[in-house]
Amino acid sequence: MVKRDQTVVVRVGGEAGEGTVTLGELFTRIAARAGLEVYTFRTYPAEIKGGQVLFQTRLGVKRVLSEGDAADVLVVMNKPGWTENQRDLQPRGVLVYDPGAVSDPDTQGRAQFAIPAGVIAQELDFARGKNVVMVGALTWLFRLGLDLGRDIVNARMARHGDVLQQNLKALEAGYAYAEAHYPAPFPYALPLPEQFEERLLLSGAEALALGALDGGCRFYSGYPITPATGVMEALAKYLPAFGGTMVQAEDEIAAINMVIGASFAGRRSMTATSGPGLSLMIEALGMASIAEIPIVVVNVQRAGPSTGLPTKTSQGDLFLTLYGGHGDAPRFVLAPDSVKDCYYQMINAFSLAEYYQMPVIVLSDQAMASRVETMPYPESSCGIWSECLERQLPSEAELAKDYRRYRDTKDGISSMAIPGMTGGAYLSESLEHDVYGYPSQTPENHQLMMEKRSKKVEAARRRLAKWDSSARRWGHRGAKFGIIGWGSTRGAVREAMVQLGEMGIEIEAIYPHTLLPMPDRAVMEFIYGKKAILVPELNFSSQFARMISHRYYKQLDAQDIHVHMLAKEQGIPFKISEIYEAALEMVLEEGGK
Amino acid sequence: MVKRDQTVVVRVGGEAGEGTVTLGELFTRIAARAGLEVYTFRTYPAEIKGGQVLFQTRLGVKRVLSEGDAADVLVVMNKPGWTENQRDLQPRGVLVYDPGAVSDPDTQGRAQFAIPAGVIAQELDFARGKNVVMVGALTWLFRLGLDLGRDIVNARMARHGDVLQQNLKALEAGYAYAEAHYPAPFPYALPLPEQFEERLLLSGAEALALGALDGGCRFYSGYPITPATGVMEALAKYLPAFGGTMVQAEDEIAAINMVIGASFAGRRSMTATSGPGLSLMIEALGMASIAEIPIVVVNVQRAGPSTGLPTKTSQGDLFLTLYGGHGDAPRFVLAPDSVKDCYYQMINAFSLAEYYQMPVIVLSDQAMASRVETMPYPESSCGIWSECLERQLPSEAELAKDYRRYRDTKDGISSMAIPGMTGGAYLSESLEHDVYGYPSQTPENHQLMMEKRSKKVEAARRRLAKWDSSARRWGHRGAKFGIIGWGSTRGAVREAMVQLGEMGIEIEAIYPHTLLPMPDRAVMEFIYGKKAILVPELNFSSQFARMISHRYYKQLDAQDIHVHMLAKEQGIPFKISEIYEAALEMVLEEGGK
Amino acid sequence: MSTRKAKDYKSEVKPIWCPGCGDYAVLNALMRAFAELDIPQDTIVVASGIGCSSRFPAFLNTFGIHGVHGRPLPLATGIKMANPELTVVAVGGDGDGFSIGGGHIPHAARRNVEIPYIVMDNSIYGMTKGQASPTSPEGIKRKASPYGTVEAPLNPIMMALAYEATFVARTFSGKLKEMVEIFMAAIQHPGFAFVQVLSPCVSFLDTYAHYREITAPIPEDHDPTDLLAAMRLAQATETLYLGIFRCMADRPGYSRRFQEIQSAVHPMTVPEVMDRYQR
Amino acid sequence: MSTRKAKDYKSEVKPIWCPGCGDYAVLNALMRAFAELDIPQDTIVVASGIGCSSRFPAFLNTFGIHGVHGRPLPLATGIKMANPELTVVAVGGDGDGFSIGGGHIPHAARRNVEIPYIVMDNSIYGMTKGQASPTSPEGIKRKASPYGTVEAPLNPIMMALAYEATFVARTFSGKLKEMVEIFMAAIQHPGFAFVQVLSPCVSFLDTYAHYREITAPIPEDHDPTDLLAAMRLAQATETLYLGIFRCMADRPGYSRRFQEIQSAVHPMTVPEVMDRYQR
Ligand SMILES: Cc1ncc(C[n+]2csc(CCOP(=O)(O)OP(=O)(O)O)c2C)c(N)n1
Ligand SMILES: Cc1ncc(C[n+]2csc(CCOP(=O)(O)OP(=O)(O)O)c2C)c(N)n1
Ligand code: SF4
Ligand code: SF4
Ligand SMILES: [Mg+2]
Ligand SMILES: [Mg+2]
Repeated sequence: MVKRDQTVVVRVGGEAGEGTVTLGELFTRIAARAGLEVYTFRTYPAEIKGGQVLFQTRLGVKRVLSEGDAADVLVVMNKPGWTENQRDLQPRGVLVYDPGAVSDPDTQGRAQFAIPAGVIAQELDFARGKNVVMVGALTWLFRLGLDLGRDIVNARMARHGDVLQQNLKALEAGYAYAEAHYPAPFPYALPLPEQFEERLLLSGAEALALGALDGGCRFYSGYPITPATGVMEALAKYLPAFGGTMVQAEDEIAAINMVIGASFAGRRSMTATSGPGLSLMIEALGMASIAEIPIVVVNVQRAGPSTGLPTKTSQGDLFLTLYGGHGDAPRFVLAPDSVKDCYYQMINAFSLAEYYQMPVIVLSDQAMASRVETMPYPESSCGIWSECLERQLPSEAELAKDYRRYRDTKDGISSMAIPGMTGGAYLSESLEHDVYGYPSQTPENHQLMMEKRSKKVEAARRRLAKWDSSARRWGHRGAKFGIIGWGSTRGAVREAMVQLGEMGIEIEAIYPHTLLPMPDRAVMEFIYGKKAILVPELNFSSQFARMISHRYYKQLDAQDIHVHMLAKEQGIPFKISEIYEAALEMVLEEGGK
Repeated sequence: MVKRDQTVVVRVGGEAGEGTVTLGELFTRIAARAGLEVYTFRTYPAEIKGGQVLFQTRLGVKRVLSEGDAADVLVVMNKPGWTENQRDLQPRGVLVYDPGAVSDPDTQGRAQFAIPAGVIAQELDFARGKNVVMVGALTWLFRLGLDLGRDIVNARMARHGDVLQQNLKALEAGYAYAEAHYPAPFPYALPLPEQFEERLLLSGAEALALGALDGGCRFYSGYPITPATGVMEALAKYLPAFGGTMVQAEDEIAAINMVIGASFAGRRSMTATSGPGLSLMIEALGMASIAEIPIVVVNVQRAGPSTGLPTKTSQGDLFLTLYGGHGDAPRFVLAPDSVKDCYYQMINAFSLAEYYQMPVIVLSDQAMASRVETMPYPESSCGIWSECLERQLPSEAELAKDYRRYRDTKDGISSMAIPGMTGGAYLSESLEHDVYGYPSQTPENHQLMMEKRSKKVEAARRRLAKWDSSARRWGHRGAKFGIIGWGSTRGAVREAMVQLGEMGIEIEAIYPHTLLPMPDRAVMEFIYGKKAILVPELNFSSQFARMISHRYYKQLDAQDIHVHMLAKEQGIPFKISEIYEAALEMVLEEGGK
Repeated sequence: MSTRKAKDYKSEVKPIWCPGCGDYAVLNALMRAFAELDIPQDTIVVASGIGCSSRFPAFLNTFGIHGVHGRPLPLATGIKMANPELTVVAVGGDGDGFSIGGGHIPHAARRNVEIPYIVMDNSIYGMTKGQASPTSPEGIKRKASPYGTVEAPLNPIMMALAYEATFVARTFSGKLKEMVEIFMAAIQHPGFAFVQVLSPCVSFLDTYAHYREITAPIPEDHDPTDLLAAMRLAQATETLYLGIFRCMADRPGYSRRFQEIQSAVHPMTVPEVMDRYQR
Repeated sequence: MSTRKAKDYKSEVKPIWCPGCGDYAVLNALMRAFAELDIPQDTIVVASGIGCSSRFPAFLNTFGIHGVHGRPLPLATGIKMANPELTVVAVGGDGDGFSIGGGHIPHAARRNVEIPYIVMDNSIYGMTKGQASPTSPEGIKRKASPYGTVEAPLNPIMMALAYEATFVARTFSGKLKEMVEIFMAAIQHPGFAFVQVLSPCVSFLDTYAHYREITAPIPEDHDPTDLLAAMRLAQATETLYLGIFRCMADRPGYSRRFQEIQSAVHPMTVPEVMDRYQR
């Protein structure tokens, strides 16, 4: 049995059409129900149905930070599942396999657990159920308890009413077979906690949706796009229960314009999309910016450019998000770095959008949106990681006389009347406009309004400097080496840092959660005194590293801090080892720890 | 009479509906025909028809560099024409006015030339002709010759057949009135050159269109948008005469996709648009990038964001142009800096697009597109300012067997088969693809293809380093103070530098013509040894200055060169004095010349 | 009886339109319709795109939103869904609506969202100085079509009918009274109401005289629930029929449908949603 | 006689489609039509958008362009105008064509550009795993519409007729022979040819049996030049008629029209153009 502070990586390889993903998901849920923390990852085949997939789940008694690299337990349901994954089975790992699919795999001495899932399923007259047979076997091997297994199968497969009983039988048969043939303790079974706090088991997409609900979102319009569709599906389900509405639009341009309309009419509103959709929304983003209409746009990044690799992950949309707009169109950009953070940053996104009357883009990515993680129940929606701010409505006095929607103010924020408010009627303009909203073309007015809008960014920068959540920092305070990253690479970075720590290498990391405005003070404090920093990111042109080295060039240069870029654009997340090695290399190059 | 090396600024103020712009244009053309160099500027009223306009034309015997600041001659056709422009009449300037519109203007001692254009026109029973009466008067005052005036009216007003005679009479009457009442030499008449080379009189939009024709453009699709429509109109006229086609699309998305289709099918193809349209084209730009299809997109910038100020000028789309795309989607960006340069850069744009099989964006702006300039006849289309490159087609050997459209090569350029070529059939893909064009999702292939595409940018960077046209440099070689700018601000900068030179201040300027890839060597050479550089630009957030100071921070910092930002976003061009003052301030701040 | 007058809906902004532009009549007619129906200014939102016609909301005293080119329908849909109590009117031009925005009409129609959509169709791009629009007559010569256009004009009424819009009407700037009536009916219609207004552009394609000649009221015996009959009327191009081609009030509107869903669903709190995701 | 066989048009790429997907039949039918017409592979371009159906060009041995979502028609138009000699076919799905790309169809129709446009209509978004599409039946429940959709389906045939497309047809993946014939006619049509293929998605909305039941050939006596008669047939939803609703070959195609303009215009050189701008 492994130790309490260890984690176990279970990888399943098999055909998508044959329930491989379901296998992984059921097993993950049973493990989570048993009190373990989980963190998953999966690949997507090119085929619409069928094709080879890999489902990986990492289990731990304590919080799991990433999906892990090498597999401790490899579960194989077909031949390619073995050939494609064998090199990733760690030296002391074990193989669990269906001997009907792979005969006599050469595991070079590693332990083997043969589960004839196909045969067992056939005996039950339920050939399709071989994946659930395997779930049963794993439930035994990991000693998760048959009852829990039954609960999960009951809950997850209820919709397929007639086959539920067959699935339960398959589970039991797999369990019984494994119990009978492998009674010895399983080397990778984790000690199950006797008591544990309740946890949520959420995908990143679901976390974004739930955070949005908590942030007060009541209108959603979107157009289906991989990998963002999950956000729409979750909100389609729950919004009506909150008196809200989800409209499937005819395209992304319609979606964002509906969102603008709904927000203009007083509702907290959002859309979610991915690269191609975001590109189509650029024009309307500028409209939200100039007309000062609060909207939230989630961009679940996938690998690009163009249609690119729709089911693969990337962080390649950073520049588009920061700079994509004709003219100078201010906006905010947030970057959650874990499933849990997706939840909180959505609350922040709505706070910032509403308070500053601006478009806010939340950057997630395919890997973070589709993986499932256990996370603690969120604290009250306005807790340490988020602040709840409201849209400023006009006072009665303002409405009573000469209401000026775009009044210039110290922080650029002017009150926004909502249709239906007596005395509030005004024109919301995509043209440059005067304080009333009426078109104006004078040089003086244009400059005034450009300044008004940009003052809001500066005001937000000041506020965000006080937010804990605007940047997260961990590791050895004051270490000579640093890592600056953003978004979903955080898990691999954290784990690599643990390993580096074990090697005696002190290192510290910072992950800004707002990329626009950047939490400059926090970053500059972090940089201070460093010898070198590593900037890992999943894109081709080192967008973030360029932004960091440009933005802080004075500090970096004055103190002779070297920036090491680590860019990877292959459609897949970082391996822990890639971060580890790059950090090690940085340390060595810079003359050791 | 003014001197040969001086210029004269003539400003006309009046109602748009009453032919004020026609007045300015006719006068400009007569002056040009008389051998003078001209450079114009005009404003646009908010109203669709009518409204107050200002038309400015600057005349010189030598090349005129900008529209100039204060007026030497103010021509006033209505009351606001006087009240709105009087402060811009220089102390020794003169007023030419219709006393029927403004009675007894207080010119504080400056000379007045009253021309009762309205009354004269009414006497001719042709009230509408008062603007042409004024043209006649100006033709006398500037001693341009009545015959020339007749020629121009004949040529420009031929279309309005029946009123042509009336217009000619109006011209003559105005001429006669002025001759009779103001026989003394006019203080701002320029010495007319006796011999002069033939010149073209082109608007920036026309220059873009003619350059495109010369660059081999044979397909255009676009959607009307101010201030880019002129490009479409010129090409609509001429393309059929070159066997080409201009399709007015239903929107910008259709336009750019048609352009992609036409280029895929083997034609040099382009579109032109402005900010809102470019924002809509971002998705398809990425498609051209990943599928490696040569296209040229002209962006005639207007003041933004969103619908913004459609008839006002700006350089606010730089960031969108450089960074606007999801994923890393390589492209080129060119920035002509004069009407003449618009011509040449279009040839370069097609060369780069075709040779490197990439999207090329050409950045112009409202001021440069709508103004009219005299320019020398272009030298042969592939002269010093441009290189003529062709699309690489597959060899017979390649086509004979196993043609690989996206073969990886040293410089990333692979041959492109054209539909109709036997053996050339391939798939052009917006998904990531393998060397044949077929979709591929593997990490290795994605990385390979990202590298292939980016190699083309590096290859172009190497080539461009050898182009004279990739950056233009002038002023005192090796001066301690520099100006780096781009695009249409060049005229004002050149003139300010002349004035600074007269003050004994040595200064040098560089204007890169390719902004992506940047001509780094030229810029770094330029920077070398400077004390400070001024970066003037027409946008709010100092986009270019940020790019320059970020990109060259090592050089700037190492040599302690200070970057002075001069950003203006008011919808109007720089005044010469603004550049002059900012440069002077830089010099003083940095401890004098 | 109505307490509000047409002029009570007027803003201080002077229209930028050319003297004689058809859009003035549309503005007057809509203000009158609002007044007749006595709708409080602050409960009205007029959403538009970009174009001469789309400048509309600035001249009104109601809430207005002047969006980007071609998107008045998505804007209006968002507004209506956010607050179904509001009177939401979408307006725009033929370029805005049938060219760049043409993809949105079928969807507004199939949603049957409770919005009158008034298209001021002058068969030209006025704002950008006279290019051919999707409804321009074939062969029209302009700077951008010096050899004459070769595209056939679209038939907006036929299109709206093909989308099965539940209210489809045509009117003409030269007929103020009829226009007011049609606008009133469109505003009161409990679904998507498509109104084409023949609204001449005196500067770039003056069609007043032509329309005066060839327009005629829809025959009295026309049954506005008969789709094919409406299509037959729409097919006529020698005579342009004015009036209500189609009116079907039986299909509930989009915001109504969502309200039904909302009231059928059990209300939830965020913690209740979370419990569904308990591991 | 044709020297080419259907299989000569096949690429080496194995379709990613689910077994049983209606799109296989469309692929086969188009290859057969190409073969029957004996069109050289290298003179054909197939342009598509994004979706299961839009993966089409990869499975062919011809030139292909797999563009962005919803834009096969602009792509194909550009190709055809650049080189009218080519056989250019646009293909896509119902989401691609009627949702995001819906704004392009009226314009392709009014241009009458010589392109067959084959829409594989499965009334669902296949690629993104089963959301409702513009032609989905009302009330359909999916993850993105858990309470059932409230939008009415569009009628693509009626729409194409309203746009006065000069060729409008419907066919069904279950009728290979008829499909081949319609594709041949569409390819040979000298203008825009709109073809709706009922092509079931076996994974997210299996309609094979349903379509087998409710489809019927267009009555033999139908006059394909009679627009209103075609609309009457298109209006029927209890019976889905298969065949050619409309065919008008008298209007010259778009690239023809431009060729006419080109030959009427005097050819020019760049210096000649410049001379027009001499000061
Ligand atoms: C995305 C975008 N493309 C183009 C334009 C330029 N534009 C402004 S108005 C207009 C056409 C307006 O025509 P229409 O809708 O018929 O209105 P009208 O002026 O005739 O009333 C165009 C193309 C724009 N503002 N935005
Ligand atoms: C701009 C953009 N938005 C959304 C998507 C995601 N997407 C891919 S295919 C598709 C729908 C395809 O439906 P359909 O055209 O009916 O094709 P089918 O898969 O049913 O054959 C969508 C929405 C995309 N690729 N690009
Ligand atoms: S240009 Fe035409 S549409 Fe525009 S305001 Fe003038 S008359 Fe009206
Ligand atoms: S999901 Fe549907 S449309 Fe897509 S390949 Fe499968 S059956 Fe065909
Ligand atoms: Mg119009
Ligand atoms: Mg479909």
